[in-house]
Amino acid sequence: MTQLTIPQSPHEHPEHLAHHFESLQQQYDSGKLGIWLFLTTEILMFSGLFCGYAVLRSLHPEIFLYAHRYLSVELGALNTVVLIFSSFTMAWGVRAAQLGQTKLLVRLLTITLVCAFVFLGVKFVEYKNKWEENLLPGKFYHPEEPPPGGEFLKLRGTDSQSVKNDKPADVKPQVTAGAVGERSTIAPAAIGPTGLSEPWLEGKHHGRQSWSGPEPDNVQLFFGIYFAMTGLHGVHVIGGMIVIAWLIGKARKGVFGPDHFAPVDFVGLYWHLVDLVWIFLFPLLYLIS
Amino acid sequence: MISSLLAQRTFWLESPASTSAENHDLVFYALLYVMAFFFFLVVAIMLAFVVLYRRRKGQAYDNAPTHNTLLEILWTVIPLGIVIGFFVVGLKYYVDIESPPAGADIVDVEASQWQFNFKYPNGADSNELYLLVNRPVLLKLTSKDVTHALYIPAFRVQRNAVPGQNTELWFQPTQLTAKDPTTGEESFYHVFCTQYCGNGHAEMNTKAFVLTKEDYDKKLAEAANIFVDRNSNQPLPYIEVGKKLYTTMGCSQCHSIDGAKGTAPTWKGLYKRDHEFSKTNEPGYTLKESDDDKKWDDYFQRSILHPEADIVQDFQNVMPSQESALSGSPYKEKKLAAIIEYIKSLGDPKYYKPMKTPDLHDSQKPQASDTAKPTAKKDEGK
Amino acid sequence: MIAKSQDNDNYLTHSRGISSWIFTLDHKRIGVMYLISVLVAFLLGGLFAMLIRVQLLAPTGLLFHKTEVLKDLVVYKPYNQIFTVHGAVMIFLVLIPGIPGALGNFVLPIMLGAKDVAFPRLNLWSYYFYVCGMLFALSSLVLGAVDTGWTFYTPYSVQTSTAVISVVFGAFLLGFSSIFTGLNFIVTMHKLRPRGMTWFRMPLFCWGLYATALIQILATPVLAITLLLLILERLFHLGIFDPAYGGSALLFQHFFWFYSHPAVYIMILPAMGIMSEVIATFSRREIFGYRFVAMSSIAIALIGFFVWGHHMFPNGQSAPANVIFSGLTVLVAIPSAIKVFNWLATLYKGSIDLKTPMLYALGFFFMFSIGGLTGLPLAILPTNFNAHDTYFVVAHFHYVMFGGALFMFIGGIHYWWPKITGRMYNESLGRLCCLLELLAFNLTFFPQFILGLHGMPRRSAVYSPEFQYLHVLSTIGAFIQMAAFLVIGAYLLHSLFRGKKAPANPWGGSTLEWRCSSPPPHDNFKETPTVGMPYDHHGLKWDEETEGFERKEKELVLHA
Amino acid sequence: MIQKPADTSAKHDSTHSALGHVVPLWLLSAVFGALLVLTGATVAVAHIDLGNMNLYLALAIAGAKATLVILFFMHLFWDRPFNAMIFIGCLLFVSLFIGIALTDSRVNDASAVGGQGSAMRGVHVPLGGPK
Repeated sequence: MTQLTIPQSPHEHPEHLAHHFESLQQQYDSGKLGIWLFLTTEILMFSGLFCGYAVLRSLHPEIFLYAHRYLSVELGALNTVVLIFSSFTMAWGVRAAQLGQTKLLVRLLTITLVCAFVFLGVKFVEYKNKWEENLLPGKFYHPEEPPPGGEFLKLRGTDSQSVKNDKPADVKPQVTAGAVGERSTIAPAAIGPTGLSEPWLEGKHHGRQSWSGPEPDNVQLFFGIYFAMTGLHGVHVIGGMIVIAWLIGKARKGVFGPDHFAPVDFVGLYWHLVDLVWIFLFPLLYLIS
Repeated sequence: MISSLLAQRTFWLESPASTSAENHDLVFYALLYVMAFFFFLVVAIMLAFVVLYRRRKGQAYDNAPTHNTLLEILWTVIPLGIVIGFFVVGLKYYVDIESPPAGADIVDVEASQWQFNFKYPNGADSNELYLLVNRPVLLKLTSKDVTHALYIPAFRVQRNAVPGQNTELWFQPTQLTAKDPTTGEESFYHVFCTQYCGNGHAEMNTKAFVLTKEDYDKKLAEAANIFVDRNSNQPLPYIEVGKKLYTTMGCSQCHSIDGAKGTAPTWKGLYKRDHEFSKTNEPGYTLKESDDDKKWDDYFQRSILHPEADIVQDFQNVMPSQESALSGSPYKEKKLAAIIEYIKSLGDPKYYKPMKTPDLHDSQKPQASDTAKPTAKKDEGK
Repeated sequence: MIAKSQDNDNYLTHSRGISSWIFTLDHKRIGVMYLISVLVAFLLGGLFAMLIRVQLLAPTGLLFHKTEVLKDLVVYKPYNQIFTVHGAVMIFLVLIPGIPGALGNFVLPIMLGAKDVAFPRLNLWSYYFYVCGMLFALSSLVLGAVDTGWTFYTPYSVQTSTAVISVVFGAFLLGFSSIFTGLNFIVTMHKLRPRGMTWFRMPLFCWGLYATALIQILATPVLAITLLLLILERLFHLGIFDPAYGGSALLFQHFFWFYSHPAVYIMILPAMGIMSEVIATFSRREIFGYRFVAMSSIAIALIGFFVWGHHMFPNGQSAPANVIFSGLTVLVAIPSAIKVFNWLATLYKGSIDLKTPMLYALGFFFMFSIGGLTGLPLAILPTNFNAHDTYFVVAHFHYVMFGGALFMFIGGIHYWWPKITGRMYNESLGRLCCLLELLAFNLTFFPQFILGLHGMPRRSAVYSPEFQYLHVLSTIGAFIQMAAFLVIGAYLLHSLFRGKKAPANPWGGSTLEWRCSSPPPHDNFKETPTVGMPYDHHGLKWDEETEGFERKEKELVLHA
Repeated sequence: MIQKPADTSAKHDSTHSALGHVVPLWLLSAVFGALLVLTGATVAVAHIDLGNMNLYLALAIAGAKATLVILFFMHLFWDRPFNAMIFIGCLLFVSLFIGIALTDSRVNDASAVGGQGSAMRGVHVPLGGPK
């Protein structure tokens, strides 16, 4: 077999066939199986975050009902549409590659890349707002304003039952102390889901889904999970952009055609997964109740 | 009855000292025999084959059977039956483990780095566990900082104390811990922390005493009232009480009394020594030798209840507030006074004027004891 | 035949120069690089183990104890760091990558009759992820060794001042290395099997690696996200795992064990694969009940996912979960039992040759039986509440992980050493050290069962005096083991230079790797070999002049 | 080397390339349209208060969108069945993971409310009742 003598890299070889494969079909199927396994690992990785989300939300629904109002549904929806469109162009790009329509392929990939930029732009705007309003995870969470929509009694700290006591702002010095020395002085957490104050309990009894009480405890949890989920997703978007840019470079050289479109196909699969994740993030984070 | 027979031997396990321990040993020894049987079976067969079928010169390739479905089924089904059997037996006793009897005494256990604090119904609290023989007790565990575990081998019980969560554990001690007639040494059961919890994990252990009704009441009374000498029934001078508290409240873990450097300032010569603070709540707060006793008393009290208020130069803000440790006791104020008295006694003699020993009667009737729930403590902690 | 025709060109001499190794895409060279790194890590972990044992010679701690001047509990910190690093190194750097990364990479494609793994470049990446992970993990030794225990339980891991992040990030990278290897193996076994190599003609080592790869793919990503969240927890206090911020400490344990329990099967399954190979070769028998052994690997891998909760019985896990997990855990015992019995049956009427690898295999019977059986008291709820987090657990998993997985790793190294290096090691020294290991191992770890049952908590720098004599026994055993391992290292190294040339098939192995020369040529097989039944020893004759086993192609049984 | 669109599309009709299935453009567009509609739907539904149903409905819609993407954008509809198996298997493991972690935390939490304090309270009845 001639393949035995060729250099290792599939891309320098006219037939794009690596030496250890028998046929293009075998090579393509291997790649396809490989990329699906890789997507599996991606899904399981995100599942950790979804698990954290599910547990926290089921234990502290009031936090999510209260805090999701800080997020802008409009921006979220916009990003959803942008990603879906980019997915569409990507899928079309694969078709173009399969049919060897090089120019079209380059155009479609470019559109996809632009969409990705738009997505990140919108995300940047969202993050910037959160940053300015100190809507940040853990000890960095101390907003001045209650979230828009629904009138909130501003009872923060006034009743001993709720809020202030283990508000991060207060815990912070103790925790850092614990980190410096070896002894920690974290106050024991309250029995039961922290800060289930009266309005919520009533609300629960009437199956009410909106939160109109004072700010519940541990709202920073929501932003912890929000930044973790969108952040990890954002990283994947950036990763995707890099490989798409690489694809565009290759496509311009016209290396992709009916018997060599695997890279486009596989990157496409990855990009669709990124889209999938967002399809779930959007309702879970932005559209609560 | 079988369990008591098996329990005679203490090679594998020390003799059971609670009802749950007897249940445990029953299951364990049964398991042990089964395990031993299968282990020796496997090893014996192996050795037999190795000897019988060792390679000989010029031996021809032997076509022995390479599969036998019946055998496969057998050695699948038989072990399966055995393990499921054990699971069911285990389940039976597990239900028991998880079902505290209605009338059990309730003892609150608060684990922290690195000690256990046991709070009894009468408001007394101690770092050693006092138990009533043949009486079920329900321990309710909470943790102040990281995850700990309470493990008493003699009772075969273990449960984690998880911060932010409440766990519980019940058992019924059956064996008294006697006092050795010759030495007067009291025997005890080990209580260990099995969940790694930091530097002091290895030393986070204490003693459990199983007592008769009267001894138990006596211990609890003592635990509640540490101001009376247990033998002479005479009031103890505060300095003695303070010395006792120094160890029981765990001050000794960080504060030395011989000037040795620890995590926290030594108490030797602490009183009326000029202080440098790296951080104080009220700016410009100073503490000098010249300051009057009042100011010093306030400082000591604050440092015990709100250690984070003023931090002495070169030391970290790592001391937990003793508020919750004291609040369980009806003698909070007196305990404070006693500790402060003890600290003063370690200072420069020329400033130390011993306090008058309190008279007996007011120290014997405890005030209404408040058994503080963890939630309440959260607020006092500030 | 093939073996002789190509003695001049093999994968070691195929190309020269350091860069021909650093950038190699040859699965054999990557395997060798893995082997070296893993052995270095093993030595390191062993040294830490020695320190642990020395400390525990005295009830008050021989190395780290309170003194007149320093009464602060911080004196125990170095000990806590040592056992943590020991655990982390042994698990993440030795046991998990050991057999798949080193032996699997080298042997798997040859066993299948393939030229390489499916993605050689990914394979190289996997190795360099391993190296980076290793560097990060070990960098913590300088930055302030982590003292959380290898389980990184929150909230302590969030509070401690030691360098948690570097180790955790190291483990994160190692996770990816492991994922890439698993992904590569699965695709290789699905797509690169030559004609004739049907699923049920794959050697059982491949089945072991396949099951392992499944776990690596399905479990490791969860570890990745767990560790990522832990890092964020330390940096920003996300709060998900930290009660102080409203999170749940128990949730972290769920996350952690969802990976880390299946991970123990990542460690043991390939070892069981090697077991099958060695038993078959040295008793010249087809593996008894091949399909059952193969399927039990898959069964272990799958059931292994449903049992993680047994690490959390007393940890505050809810009663229903406890019951479910206990029930599922006892089931895992079954496939392992099936394997053991089938291996036993394989010895029956065999022609058993007690070469070094075979001794390791027999040792595996002994120690894996103990390790496996003592898993039962830990799976049954009431007994678990006594043994949990005591030395009983320590002894149990050392019997499985060290006595089981690591011994077969060493056994496997001996088994394939002639193939990898083309040299024979000193047989009698090999046997001697194996027996020594066996005795010393039991001297080290059996006393720990008794320690545990009498209540000795794990991870303690000091202990009450009545435990001392058992600890002393344990330490003595540990030192003998260390010595034996050093001797093993010595004679293996010696064989590289002085050892006599290895024939293609020194043991009479029947799987494909024994049909290409030792060391194998660059492309493994010039023309794809004809594949017969995996464990068919017909016609394998000892050939005096090559001092190896030979057989004529026509004697292959091509269909059973 | 450059491949001219002309000759390649001559070599391959628009539904089959050498190696993989080629999805017709109309189908891609249809899927894209459907996804947009569903996105609109999920936003709309969010504003009606259906109690707990909101969450499940939102998830159902997301699931539907995901299915479309997977089947057609990701070619799984025409792909080898084993790849589909992998994907489904992966989802099973995800549900196992989330399912158990969630149930366990919920039981613990339910027992914690009301200060019963035990992680096990209220569950030994199904196990055979308190003695």
